[in-house]
Amino acid sequence: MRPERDLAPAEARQADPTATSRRGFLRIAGLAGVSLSLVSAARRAEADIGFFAKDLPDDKLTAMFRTILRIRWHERTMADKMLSDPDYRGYNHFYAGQEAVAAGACAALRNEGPFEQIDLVYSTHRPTGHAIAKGVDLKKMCAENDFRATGLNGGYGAQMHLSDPAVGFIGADGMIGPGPVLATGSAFAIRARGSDQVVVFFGGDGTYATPHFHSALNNARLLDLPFIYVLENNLYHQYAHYSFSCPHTDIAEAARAYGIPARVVDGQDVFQVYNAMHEAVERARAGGGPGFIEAKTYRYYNHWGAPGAKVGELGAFGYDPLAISSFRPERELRSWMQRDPVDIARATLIDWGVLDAARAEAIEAEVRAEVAEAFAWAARQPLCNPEDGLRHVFAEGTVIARQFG
Amino acid sequence: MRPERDLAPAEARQADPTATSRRGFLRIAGLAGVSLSLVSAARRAEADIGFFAKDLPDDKLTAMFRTILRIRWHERTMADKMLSDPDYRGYNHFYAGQEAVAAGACAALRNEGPFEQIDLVYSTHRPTGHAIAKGVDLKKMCAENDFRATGLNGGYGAQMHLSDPAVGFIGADGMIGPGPVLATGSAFAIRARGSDQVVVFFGGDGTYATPHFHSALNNARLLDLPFIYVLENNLYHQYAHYSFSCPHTDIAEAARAYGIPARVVDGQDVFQVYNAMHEAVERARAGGGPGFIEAKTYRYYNHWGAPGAKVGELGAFGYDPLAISSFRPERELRSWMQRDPVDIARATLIDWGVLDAARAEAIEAEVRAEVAEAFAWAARQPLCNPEDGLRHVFAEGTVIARQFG
Amino acid sequence: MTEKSWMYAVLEAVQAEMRADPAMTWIFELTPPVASNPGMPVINLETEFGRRRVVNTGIDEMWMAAAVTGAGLAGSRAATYIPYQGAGMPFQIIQNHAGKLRHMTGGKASIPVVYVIELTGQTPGFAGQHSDYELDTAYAHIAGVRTVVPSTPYDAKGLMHAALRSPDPVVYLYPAGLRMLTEEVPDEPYEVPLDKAAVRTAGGDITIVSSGPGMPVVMEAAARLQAEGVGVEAIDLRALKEMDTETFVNSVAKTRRLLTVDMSYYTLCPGAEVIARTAENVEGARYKRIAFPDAPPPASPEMFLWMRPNADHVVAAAKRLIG
Amino acid sequence: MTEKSWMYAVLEAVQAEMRADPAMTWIFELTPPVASNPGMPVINLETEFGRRRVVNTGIDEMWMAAAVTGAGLAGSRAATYIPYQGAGMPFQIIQNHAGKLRHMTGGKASIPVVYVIELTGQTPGFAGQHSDYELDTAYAHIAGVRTVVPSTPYDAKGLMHAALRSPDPVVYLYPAGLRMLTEEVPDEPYEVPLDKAAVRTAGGDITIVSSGPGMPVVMEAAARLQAEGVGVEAIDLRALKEMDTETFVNSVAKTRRLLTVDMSYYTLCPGAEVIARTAENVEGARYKRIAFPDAPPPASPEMFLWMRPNADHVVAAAKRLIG
Ligand SMILES: Cc1ncc(C[n+]2csc(CCOP(=O)(O)OP(=O)(O)O)c2C)c(N)n1
Ligand SMILES: Cc1ncc(C[n+]2csc(CCOP(=O)(O)OP(=O)(O)O)c2C)c(N)n1
Ligand SMILES: [Mg+2]
Ligand SMILES: [Mg+2]
Repeated sequence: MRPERDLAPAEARQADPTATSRRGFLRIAGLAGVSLSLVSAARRAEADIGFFAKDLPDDKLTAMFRTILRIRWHERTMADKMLSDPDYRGYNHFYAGQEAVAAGACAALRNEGPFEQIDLVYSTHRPTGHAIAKGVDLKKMCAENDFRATGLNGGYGAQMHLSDPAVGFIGADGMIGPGPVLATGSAFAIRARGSDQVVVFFGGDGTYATPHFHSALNNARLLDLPFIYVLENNLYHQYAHYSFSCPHTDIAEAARAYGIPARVVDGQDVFQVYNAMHEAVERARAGGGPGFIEAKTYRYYNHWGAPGAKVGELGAFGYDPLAISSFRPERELRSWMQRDPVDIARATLIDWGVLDAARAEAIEAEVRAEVAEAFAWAARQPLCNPEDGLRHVFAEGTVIARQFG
Repeated sequence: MRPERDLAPAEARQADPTATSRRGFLRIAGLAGVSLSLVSAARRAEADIGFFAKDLPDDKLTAMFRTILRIRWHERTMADKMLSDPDYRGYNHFYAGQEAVAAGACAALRNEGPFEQIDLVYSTHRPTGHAIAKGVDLKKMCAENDFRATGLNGGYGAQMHLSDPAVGFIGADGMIGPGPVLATGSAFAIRARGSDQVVVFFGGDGTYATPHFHSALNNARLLDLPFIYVLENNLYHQYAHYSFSCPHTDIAEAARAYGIPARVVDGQDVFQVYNAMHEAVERARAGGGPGFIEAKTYRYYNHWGAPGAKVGELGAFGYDPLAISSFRPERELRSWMQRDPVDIARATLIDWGVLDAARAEAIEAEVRAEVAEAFAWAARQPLCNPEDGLRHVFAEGTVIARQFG
Repeated sequence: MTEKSWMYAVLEAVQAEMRADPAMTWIFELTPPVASNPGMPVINLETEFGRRRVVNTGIDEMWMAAAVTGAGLAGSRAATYIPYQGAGMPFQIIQNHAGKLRHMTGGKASIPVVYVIELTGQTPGFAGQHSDYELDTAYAHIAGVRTVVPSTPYDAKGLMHAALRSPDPVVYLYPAGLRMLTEEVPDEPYEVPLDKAAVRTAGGDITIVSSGPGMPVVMEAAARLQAEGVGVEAIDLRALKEMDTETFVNSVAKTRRLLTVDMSYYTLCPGAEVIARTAENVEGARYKRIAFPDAPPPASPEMFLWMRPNADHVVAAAKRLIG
Repeated sequence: MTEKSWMYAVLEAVQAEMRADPAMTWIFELTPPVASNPGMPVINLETEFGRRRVVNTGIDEMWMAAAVTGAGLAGSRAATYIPYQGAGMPFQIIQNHAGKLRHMTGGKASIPVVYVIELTGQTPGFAGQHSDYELDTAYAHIAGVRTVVPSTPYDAKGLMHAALRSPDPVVYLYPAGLRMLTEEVPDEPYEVPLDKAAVRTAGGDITIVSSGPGMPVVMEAAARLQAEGVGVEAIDLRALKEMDTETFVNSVAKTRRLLTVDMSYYTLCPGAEVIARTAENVEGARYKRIAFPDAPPPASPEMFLWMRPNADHVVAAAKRLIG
């Protein structure tokens, strides 16, 4: 009972012997015994708020697909390394499952040019997808996550503090709450200096309950800041369902209360995300003030690291480390995996005639090679020099060692 | 062009030679040359959300009128003292003009009984009205405000930290923001121990913009706490109009966004406030969760103290200490003074046949005497013992003096 | 008496107090109040006491701290467990409200609550915002609040009982790196006083003062020094406020040498207070501090482990101070 | 050179920097950036630079601090003026974000912003939450942020220029009680370094170290002591972080007596750090601290004025330390 538009790539993959990449997923989808593609199509229609993506040139659309794949394979490769290589020290809050949000949102931004002209992105503890989508160098990011001296941030920050202002990726932040208020501050500065940049904050459903949520939205509205809050509602903050901390079904309702235009989109469909983001970015750039996008999405791994996952397989199942108040049911994960952002993007592009299945496979193969090379490069990088820990406290000089007495 | 219901008390006052108390006000109203009583009647009708007050026994209604008068004369007497007595050290954030809010809201609460059964009130930097309405001893409060050892809080706190748990007045708090979150904590404890008490937070329009506003309302809703937020929208926080910090015309809209039932009431009409409060208290007591009441009101004095005021006259005019972004126009104050909570309560009670003009005057005279005696008692009280500053840091003992080296 | 983990020992205390007082509540965020220990029943406060008393909230540590403060003001004992990532969020509420309300109200307000505040800093690789041993100073400087920091499972349980029974607000710093430590811990309730230091080893050559996460390092160093014949008086502050001045001043009056060890940033670390109090009371002693440098903890294990005080540093500094 | 009030001198610096940098912004809440001085033009930043650059916000000091931090991250210099009532609200943002971001990003983030944080404590009658000199310690303990506290109009202006030009985040503690002080202050911009103490009086008998609000008290005491023939080296720290250790250590190496004076709470007050650093470097000196007791400041003027350190206390303590 697969509708036409999804059939093509599935068929193509099955016909192509090199197409092993998504087999794990297909097997799971098969087992689950239901296809949610109809739901998908319905949702897409309902939230098809603009035609922006449909008007884009092919290369731009293909780039979004490539971004999704780069994120996906970065996450999978890193998860596999965590699981299989005892010497590997990196860790991550994996973004797999949410790729379409970062890819669609960042595709609507200005990512190249001098720092005073590009759009700025603030991210969270789950930053690798946003970093890749914004254009951070993959090799350097891999090195940073592995605490290497030549990493993106010299090994000082690692996964939770990735930052690359050169591409407008202000960066990750390990705390839940302050991110959006800091981001409104950037938007405030931008407005004050008369620039047409916009500032985007990506945050989870967990950010809703923080006191900072109110501060960020209220000030963004009062000062009409060029600020876009992309709320990735993946249903859980750590191990609690968002209904534990939020009285709204759609968190976007909370933003609307401030008079901020808000959209709820299918976060698994990169083009829906792009459309909503394009609308918000255009408005903000023109001085029309803030926007809010709630993307309904899901993470395939657990909150942190790869417990419950198996090497070579996507997703983490059955991991319940503690008797927790609220923990995601495995069935929920399986049903979300049936609406995979990679599959939806691929199917849509084939449907639109932008790609054919073979080209899609070729792109994926390129991406896998690129990712593998990034990890390999990172692993060859030097470790940090201990004494350098005393640098970068202030712009100049070093602070004094105090651990020796 | 005075409609009937307002005529009676005005006539009565003019006929009664002892009725000098409100002359200043009447003169002002006369000068302004317009009567807003029609507006008043219209507003009252619009927001006449319940009939609760109308069903109350006479003594209860009279008590509300008396509370308003006690607050009014406390504020006026204290302002006059600040202006005229150079030895007087007390200060206040005066509540005059807002009396109907405290009086109406506290009349709907349980104010007598053991601490585990009475309703709790949290107040702000502008607490004297709430304290009086909740039942705090007037004499002791006056002594506290004058830093006396036998004051309500032994002279440790004074005006901004008045507290009397014995009547459920948890107290004033000098900070804007934390009050409502602390209050939700009390409501949480009450719900956990299965009590039917309710917790009320009085806060200004300035509290809307604090990050705590979100925390308080969100948690009150999520946990269905017996918590009522009475927002006294007197249009200004310090010297800024509330539109500088709030995108809503009715701040109640913000509460509704959380799914909290909210009412906007005429804060100059004690019975409207009572009605809305009665509804919210009944709901909260029955386990129905939080409520929010926005009372539109106005303060007759400036933010702090009595600058711009004259001895024996109500209100402060023309004080503009700095070139401030936003400062209240004198005309705004004059037009609000035409809808005075004392007059509205008196006129309504006469209209309802609860009082006649003579009785109203007699009550006012009693109250004035009581207030005068409270200030006189306070002035006779001993000053504090310096060393006592080292007590009450912890429940037991004193801390060490460190100022001598 | 059973060998118990720190985590289990602490929850045992909380469970006992909640059983004794049906009004007491516990607010948590992401660390469920659950612990197990070999041979002992699983403790799960949430299932045992229900969700009215044991609440899993959103990510709002400011509210958590304010909520227990408000519970206290309403007459209920309450405690909250703030994860290390949110350890700085409740600062203003504790400093300006919990710490001041009793005094400001002339003794009328009582806040019998416990703020369990996790601190970390022992995990190389986490770093930055996820290492925050530095917050000990911020909380210890506050007036009107008792601030304690246990270093052993026994003390962790006893201090928890004392904290929950105290009429004063208590900041109970919880060094997350120590929660897997185990030792023999009595099953029944007992109190460890909120204002007494513990002398862990006796000796006449040097006094070494530390607290919480610094103590394992100090104990290792002390053992090595004692083995070499150096008499070490190792003192575990346990209470950062009110500090038990007498214990360390008496010790230094004897040893004439004071070395302090902190995982907190150097400037204004608790050791600075220990040295200052001693220097005001003892003449002619020699002093040295070991602490984390005044730099955020970097992620790279190479940098981080080099910067973090360890037993080698303590041994070497002690010898220099004596020699 | 004109006689100017502290307030005017500071706004003169801000005005000059905002004129020089059209991207620079100023966020305030209830203290409008307006000052007048006899014979000088009125300064009103809001009217001069307009409401896009100079913003009057709601009561949300956390946002104010975060907003300027974010402005800095976006490449704009920015400053915010936090009133004393909200002085604790931005703590977490400054401690965990402003202080750590440069380091955590390996030097990529730059936060050239100034947090002007008012402190009070000189007004009997206010008390409680409206007296918060204690916050100096909380901010001075943070790594990655420079914390300064001027005590004269001249320094207030020069430190403001230096702070606004610094690539590092600066917490500029603003003792509100001093803002009516006047002195001759140059009209043109000049910098007072962010890491240098000032020796206010020279003398060989005793070193007295203080900062900000403590300095007027120290200067009065020093004058009285000098008049009695006691040689006082009065040192104004100016920078709490990074502290200018050399200046006070050299002084105590000479005088062998150190008295510190703080308006902050005793435990972990800046003077504790001054004593600890000195004791680590100078042997055989004598030490004493004067500070506000570890108690919230009460409202009653009788209690408050008795508890607040004053010149009499300093004179007497200095004599005891010498005698
Ligand atoms: C202030 C603060 N409190 C707690 C944490 C611990 N923490 C890290 S991630 C997380 C959950 C975040 O959930 P959400 O915002 O939905 O993002 P997601 O993990 O789902 O991407 C929590 C509670 C934190 N980082 N910061
Ligand atoms: C956290 C904090 N910031 C600033 C202040 C200073 N302040 C005292 S009252 C006030 C205005 C409050 O306005 P509102 O809430 O409307 O109450 P109103 O004075 O109108 O009764 C401000 C800004 C404060 N007390 N606390
Ligand atoms: Mg989430
Ligand atoms: Mg107001």
